[in-house]
Amino acid sequence: MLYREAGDFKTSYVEDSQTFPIKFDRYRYYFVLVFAFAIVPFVINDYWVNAIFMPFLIYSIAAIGLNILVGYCGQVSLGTGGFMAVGAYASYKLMTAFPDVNIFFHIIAAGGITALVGVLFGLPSLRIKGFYLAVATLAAQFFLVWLFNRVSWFYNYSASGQINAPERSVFGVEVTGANTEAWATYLFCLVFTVACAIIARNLTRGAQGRKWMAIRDMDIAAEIIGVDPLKAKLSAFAVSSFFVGIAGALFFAVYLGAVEVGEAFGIQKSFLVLFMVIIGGLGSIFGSFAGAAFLVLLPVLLKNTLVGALGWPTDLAAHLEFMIVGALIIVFLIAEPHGLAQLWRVAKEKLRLWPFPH
Amino acid sequence: MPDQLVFAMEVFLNGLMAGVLYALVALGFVLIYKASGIFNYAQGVMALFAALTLVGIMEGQVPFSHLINAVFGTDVHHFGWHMPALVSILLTMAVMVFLAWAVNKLIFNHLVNQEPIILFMATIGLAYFMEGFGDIMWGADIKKLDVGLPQGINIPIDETTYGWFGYGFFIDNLDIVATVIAAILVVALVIFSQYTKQGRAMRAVADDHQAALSVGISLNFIWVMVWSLAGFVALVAGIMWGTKSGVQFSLSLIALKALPVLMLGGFTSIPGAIVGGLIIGVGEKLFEFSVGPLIGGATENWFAYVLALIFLVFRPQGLFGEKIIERV
Amino acid sequence: MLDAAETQTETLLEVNNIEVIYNHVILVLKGVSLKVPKGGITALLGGNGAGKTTTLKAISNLLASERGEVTKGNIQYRGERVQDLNPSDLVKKGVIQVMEGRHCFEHLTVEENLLTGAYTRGSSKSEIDADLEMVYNYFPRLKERRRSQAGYTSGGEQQMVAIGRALMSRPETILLDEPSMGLAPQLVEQIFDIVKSLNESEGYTFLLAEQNTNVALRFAHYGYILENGRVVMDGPAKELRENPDVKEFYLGMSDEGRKSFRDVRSYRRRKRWLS
Amino acid sequence: MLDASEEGYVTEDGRKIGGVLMEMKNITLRFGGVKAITDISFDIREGEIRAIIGPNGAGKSSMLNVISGFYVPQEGEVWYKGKKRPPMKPYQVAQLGIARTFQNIALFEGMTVLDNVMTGRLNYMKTNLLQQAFWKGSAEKEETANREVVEKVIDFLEIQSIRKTPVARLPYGLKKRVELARALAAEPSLLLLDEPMAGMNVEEKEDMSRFILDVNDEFGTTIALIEHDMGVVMDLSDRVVVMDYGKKIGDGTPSEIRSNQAVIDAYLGVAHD
Amino acid sequence: EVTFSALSYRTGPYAANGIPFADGYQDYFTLLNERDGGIGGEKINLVECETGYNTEKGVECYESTKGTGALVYQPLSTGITYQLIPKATADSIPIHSMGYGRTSAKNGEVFRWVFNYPANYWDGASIAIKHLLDINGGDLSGKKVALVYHNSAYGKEPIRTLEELAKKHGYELSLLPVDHPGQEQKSQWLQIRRDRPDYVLMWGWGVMNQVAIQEAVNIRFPMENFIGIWWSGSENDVKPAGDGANGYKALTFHNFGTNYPLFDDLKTHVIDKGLAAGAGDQVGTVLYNRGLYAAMLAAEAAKTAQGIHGVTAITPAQMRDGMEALEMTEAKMAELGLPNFGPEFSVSCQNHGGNGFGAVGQWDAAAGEWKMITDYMQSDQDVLQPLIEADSAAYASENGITAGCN
Ligand SMILES: Nc1ncnc2c1ncn2[C@@H]1O[C@H](COP(=O)(O)OP(=O)(O)OP(=O)(O)O)[C@@H](O)[C@H]1O
Ligand SMILES: Nc1ncnc2c1ncn2[C@@H]1O[C@H](COP(=O)(O)OP(=O)(O)OP(=O)(O)O)[C@@H](O)[C@H]1O
Ligand SMILES: CC(C)C[C@H](N)C(=O)O
Ligand SMILES: [Mg+2]
Ligand SMILES: [Mg+2]
Repeated sequence: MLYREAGDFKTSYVEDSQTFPIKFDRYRYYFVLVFAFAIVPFVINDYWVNAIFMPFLIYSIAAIGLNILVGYCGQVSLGTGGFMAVGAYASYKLMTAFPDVNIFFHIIAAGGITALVGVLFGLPSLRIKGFYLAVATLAAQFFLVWLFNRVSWFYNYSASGQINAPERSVFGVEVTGANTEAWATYLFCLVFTVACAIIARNLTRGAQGRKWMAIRDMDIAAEIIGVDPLKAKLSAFAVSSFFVGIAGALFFAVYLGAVEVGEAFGIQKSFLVLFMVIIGGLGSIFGSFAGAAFLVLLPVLLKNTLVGALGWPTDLAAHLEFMIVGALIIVFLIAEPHGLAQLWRVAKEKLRLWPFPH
Repeated sequence: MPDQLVFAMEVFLNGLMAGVLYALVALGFVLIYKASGIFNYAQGVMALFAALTLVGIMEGQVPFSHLINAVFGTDVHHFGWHMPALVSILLTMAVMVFLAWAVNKLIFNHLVNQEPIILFMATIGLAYFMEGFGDIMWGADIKKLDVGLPQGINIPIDETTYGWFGYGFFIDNLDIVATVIAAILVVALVIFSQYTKQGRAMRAVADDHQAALSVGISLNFIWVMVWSLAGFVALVAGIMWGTKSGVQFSLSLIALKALPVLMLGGFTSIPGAIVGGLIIGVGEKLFEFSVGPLIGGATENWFAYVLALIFLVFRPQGLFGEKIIERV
Repeated sequence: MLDAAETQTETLLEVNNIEVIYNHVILVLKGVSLKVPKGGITALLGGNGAGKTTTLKAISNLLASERGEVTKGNIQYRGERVQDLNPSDLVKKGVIQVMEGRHCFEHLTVEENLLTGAYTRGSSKSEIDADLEMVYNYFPRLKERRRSQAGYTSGGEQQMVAIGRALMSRPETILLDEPSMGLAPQLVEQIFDIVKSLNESEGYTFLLAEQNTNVALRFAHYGYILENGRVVMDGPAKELRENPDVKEFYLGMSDEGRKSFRDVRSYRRRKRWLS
Repeated sequence: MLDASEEGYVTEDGRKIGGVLMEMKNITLRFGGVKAITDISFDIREGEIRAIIGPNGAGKSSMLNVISGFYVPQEGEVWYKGKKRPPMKPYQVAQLGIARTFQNIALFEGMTVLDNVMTGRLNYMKTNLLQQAFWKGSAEKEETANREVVEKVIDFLEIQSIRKTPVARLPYGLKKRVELARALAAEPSLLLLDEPMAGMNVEEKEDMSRFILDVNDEFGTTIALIEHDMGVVMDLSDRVVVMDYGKKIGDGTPSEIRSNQAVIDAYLGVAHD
Repeated sequence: EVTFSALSYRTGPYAANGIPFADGYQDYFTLLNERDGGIGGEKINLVECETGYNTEKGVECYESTKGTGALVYQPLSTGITYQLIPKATADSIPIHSMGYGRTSAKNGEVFRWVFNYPANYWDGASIAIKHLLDINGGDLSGKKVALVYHNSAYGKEPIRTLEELAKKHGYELSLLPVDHPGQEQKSQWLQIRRDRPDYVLMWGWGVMNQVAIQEAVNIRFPMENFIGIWWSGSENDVKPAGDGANGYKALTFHNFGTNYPLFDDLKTHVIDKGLAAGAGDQVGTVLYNRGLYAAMLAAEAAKTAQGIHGVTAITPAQMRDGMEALEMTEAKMAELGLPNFGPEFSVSCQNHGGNGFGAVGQWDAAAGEWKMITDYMQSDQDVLQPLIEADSAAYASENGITAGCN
């Protein structure tokens, strides 16, 4: 019995409803946190931060956000790219308009603005459901991208329509602009990611989360037992967009430093984040991380092995990469349709019984 | 001196034609959705793959030549034949049927009775796979596709309208062909799905996989059939769009133009695809013509979606979609 | 018509010691064996979660689609192993299942639903029309609602659709899963009467899973009682009806006859076969 | 011996039934051409168990849906606690203290039993989004307080052992019980049950009956019950409404109904024991 | 050993254009290795990395290859260039965005590590107008010019210049944006058909080019009045439209074809040895030649750097000095086997963009090849210089850079 939970008794409801009720899990979680905060920053270099950790952390935030909407509240959205753009452009406008305010607040405010926009575009969800809604949110995606491309006020009238993140620092350490240190940007993103994950977890384990899930699982029944669908759906859009906005702001300001809306926040981004959520596991915070890791890390890993280690031509490798990612998605699905998170859960269940088969 | 109204008429007609081209792509989605409840994300890639295969066969390209050359150090590219268009189309269709069979055998057979979102996800995997596969098989360069369809301005229409308004309308011959083909396809498909035993079985499968199995409907057969049909529609769409812009990766992105059409017409309705296409085509072209210049143009992408959204608010299942049954 | 005493007839369907696991971890059937004689009505009884549905699905090969699998034992129809067939081949062999919970095709009309039942048949249109008439004869209510989408019919109407649909395949053996669920009493009687008459006049063989033990034992010839994935008792229906344990747990009778549901409050069950 | 006075009456076994809690006046409901309910009136009194019976497709479930506010009748009025109820959204009806179960189980399949039952308490949980985001403090306190109520319901219905199981995996009968638990967790003043015992064997029906009676007794909850098992209906209910093809064909005590010829013809078939 | 990186794209929506460029870039270095044993005796190590024209992958590529000591980056995407400008500046690695990227990077006093010689988008806009002036006897007043552009940072680049030039020359400019990917351009071309502009300019990339040219053919717009930027002027763009595309014009800053001594060397040392990059079927296409040209400029800069610093294994910082001192003369090019292949230009600290020379090419559908129809001409420096000053000054102030050499 590799994985234990027997003998782990709870004596209060508070203990029972904590995030990791099982000791083994809890310790592993603390270990990961300590490792991420206290060890990684010392050993990390530019490549790891810029090519792996930052995209992973930032996409995780976006995936958590989208998971709240899709996985918890059941409202499929393909507007993520557009909402990330709102976060990015909001943070850009705030950073340039209020250079003296700490960027930390800019990013949170950018999340807030995105939440408002999200609510606005969430309104149709009251009538429209399922894939229809998904396609309807594409309206948000395309409209927002068009808007940011069109109205030069958003990019401070620069000639090319690109926005560039000015240099900003937190506690005197630069986190945006050209002269950042790897560990600083890493920690900055990590703080946001961890905070978002904890908030998401809190929201989903309590009354709010249950409202969302009730709407997801059966909206009519939910309404009949007393869930106001308007409030539940719009709050999901708001919270989700808040996270997605933060992700967009970090994506622009800390990660890329310069973006062009159509390229960075196009429809592909919406699909990418949705894929992360679905592959990771709908309705699971852990799944959001798993999905982000899968789609950020796997291609890099594949590329490094195929091109780096095996010396294949880059194009063959790139094509093969697509094929492998696609095939893996299908293989995982057939093994476990409910995403990586569920795969993990089933594995745990088996470990718990191990070495007995049932 | 032609006035705005005449221009608007020309734009309107062209909108109709554009709409038909969108509808051709949308049809593929509808077919699969209707028969399995699967939203087939890979439809666009299938169109690309079909077109690539068609060109490859016509030009006698050696499949996987790049891979073969890389592995074996050979230098093969062409078989050196030129296949007539019709034969190539038939051969391509055979390839698409094989693809349908493989997709069913390897993927959906294992995912019977799963929720729509999971089936959707499988098509994502499929799309990724085929994107890489198509490129490895046929190469990523631009290919010219010419199966002998007429293209360019239609002179008689140009001249007639010139006679009427003093301004000749521009209607592309290719669009006219597309319209005819789309009309035939839609009529045939409607008859098939509404009035035949297989069509009925197909709709039954979409409602409830297990129940369909329990009455003896073979999911395998239905799905292979439908994916083949969708492959055929993808081939037609691939030919039209490939003739327009050459066969290349971007062809897979035409799927995006089909989505607003789908949601406006309804995911489950074959006539809906055509009507939706027409409304979207006309709507976006007229909007771009009238309002576009005032707000800086390039409005078509978002306007199509906004238009569809407005329709949906009034009819959440699309114009012709099956009513969403809500009961407790 | 088969008499309960007559046990020597040909066995049509035989389930030998099967074990079923869902999702690779959940063991549900722990060795179930049963025999369905040709031309008989065999009842499968048992409480919630006993494994009745699972047994039926194992027979009709619908488990795969629920991520379940038969890991041990075998299932034979006419002495031929049928476990590896796909469901549609089984239907062609004459075994059809009416699934628990109705499972109508919501978006198809009532009539289209019935027609899908004839999917595997190569029969002519007139034959099928005749059968359609037959179903409408059994269930006049369906005729009234033939043009409505099945999704909008009431629970009972959907049950009728499901049964009628199965009849349309002109089967030899029908697996009925909880046909009485949600039906009004006189309709329950009616459906069982139909079962009986199909059995007697057309020679259909039935295997039915039922909670409504009372009715089931009245119509069946032979019964199996399932508990916790095991057969705990079997015997001719008459004998089962007389068994004191069955009487108490499944028929709600005490020695003094039927007890009122009002009186169950203080009452606690005394024993189980297994626990 | 029904004394239908304003103040209520006393049942055979000595329970006190109060005044009218809910009254349906001349309800008519149509779906396109289909008339599901035609001009039906009846009332439900405080503390009673009121059964609604009738053949399949008679419109019983539709009637519950009208009470829940999910269907809006074309004609008629709904009176609740002495006041005419204005047009309302279903969730507002729920907030009035009306809870229910569904004919085709409508549990939230993606959640555990505990979470499902907790959804019954949603109307009592008032912390805002921000408080919940930070959890520690008011949100946690509220959660714990409501959890205690829920645990009582769970104990009451004897489903402790499956608390953490996802409901999708439960057998039918247990699902029905969880649904009841969810409804009870809302501490409703009116509980609507749509065929709570379909698909159960006698033993399980007995359990369910016990729960229903206990709820009615211990919490004084008023219950409206749809059921096809005449044994259950006759034994449990105080008064019965009979519907057929959307029309009311009978209303009275079980014994009155049992001998009502129209009811026998349309529904019972044979006179039940 | 010296290392060069190639951020290429052989996949994705722009693969068809990325492949020939990448092949040309790679083949030239292979040639140097095979024929000369590298540059100044140092073998060349080329690390290729696939970006798919995607900015994030571009960043990943940059980060993963910068550790290899790559001397210069050629991202082949305006988007990725913007991304890399601050990063490369911080890392002290030069970028060469040849004929794309941020135009004001021409001002080397602000953009110390970025080079965009021999020409940039504003040069392109100006040269196109100059060509129109030439064929109109120096007068464009009252003429209508339409710009069909990729609705992105790249496509918007020429707008400001064209507006300035419109003021100066009195033509009327109309703007027609096309969204990525550009498969559907009915509206734009119907509008062109109605408005009957005298000339259409195009800033397109990928499928947008093919569709635009096809639509122009369809509405029978006179092809000789249709001029594309150098990224809208490859065989890929015109071939799908068949004979109708005959006469279509596009700008260029290097010559076409294989009629140069260098290509003979290429054949003997690379192609015949089976060392050609990719499928080896792109030799001599426009974009292949451009890749080749880019590699040649990189190699020449490296040689210059070796000369300046007296070491052969140069560092990126030394490479920068070489680029800043680069001088391309006709003599040098002839010596390299590419006589009259590109314009003459020189780079300095103040001027990272060369002299802004470009020419016009025209598609000959019958022969299936591009032909130069003008000499190299210089862009309108009077108009462009102030724009560049203004834009780079803005960047400098935003990012706290003090302009200057050293
Ligand atoms: N798809 C599934 N995945 C996991 N467990 C399942 C699945 N289907 C059924 N089970 C479990 O198998 C057991 C037997 O279920 P089954 O449906 O066969 O019972 P039943 O006898 O038909 O009960 P009921 O009378 O309630 O219909 C139950 O404990 C149930 O939870
Ligand atoms: N949303 C709806 N749209 C159309 N028709 C409906 C709808 N809801 C119910 N009906 C119809 O109204 C009639 C009454 O249905 P209802 O579900 O109320 O019956 P019921 O009395 O509950 O029957 P059962 O005992 O079978 O559940 C049925 O004929 C049904 O088809
Ligand atoms: C070859 C590319 C650099 C051209 C491209 N459209 C760009 O400027 O981004
Ligand atoms: Mg069952
Ligand atoms: Mg009902």
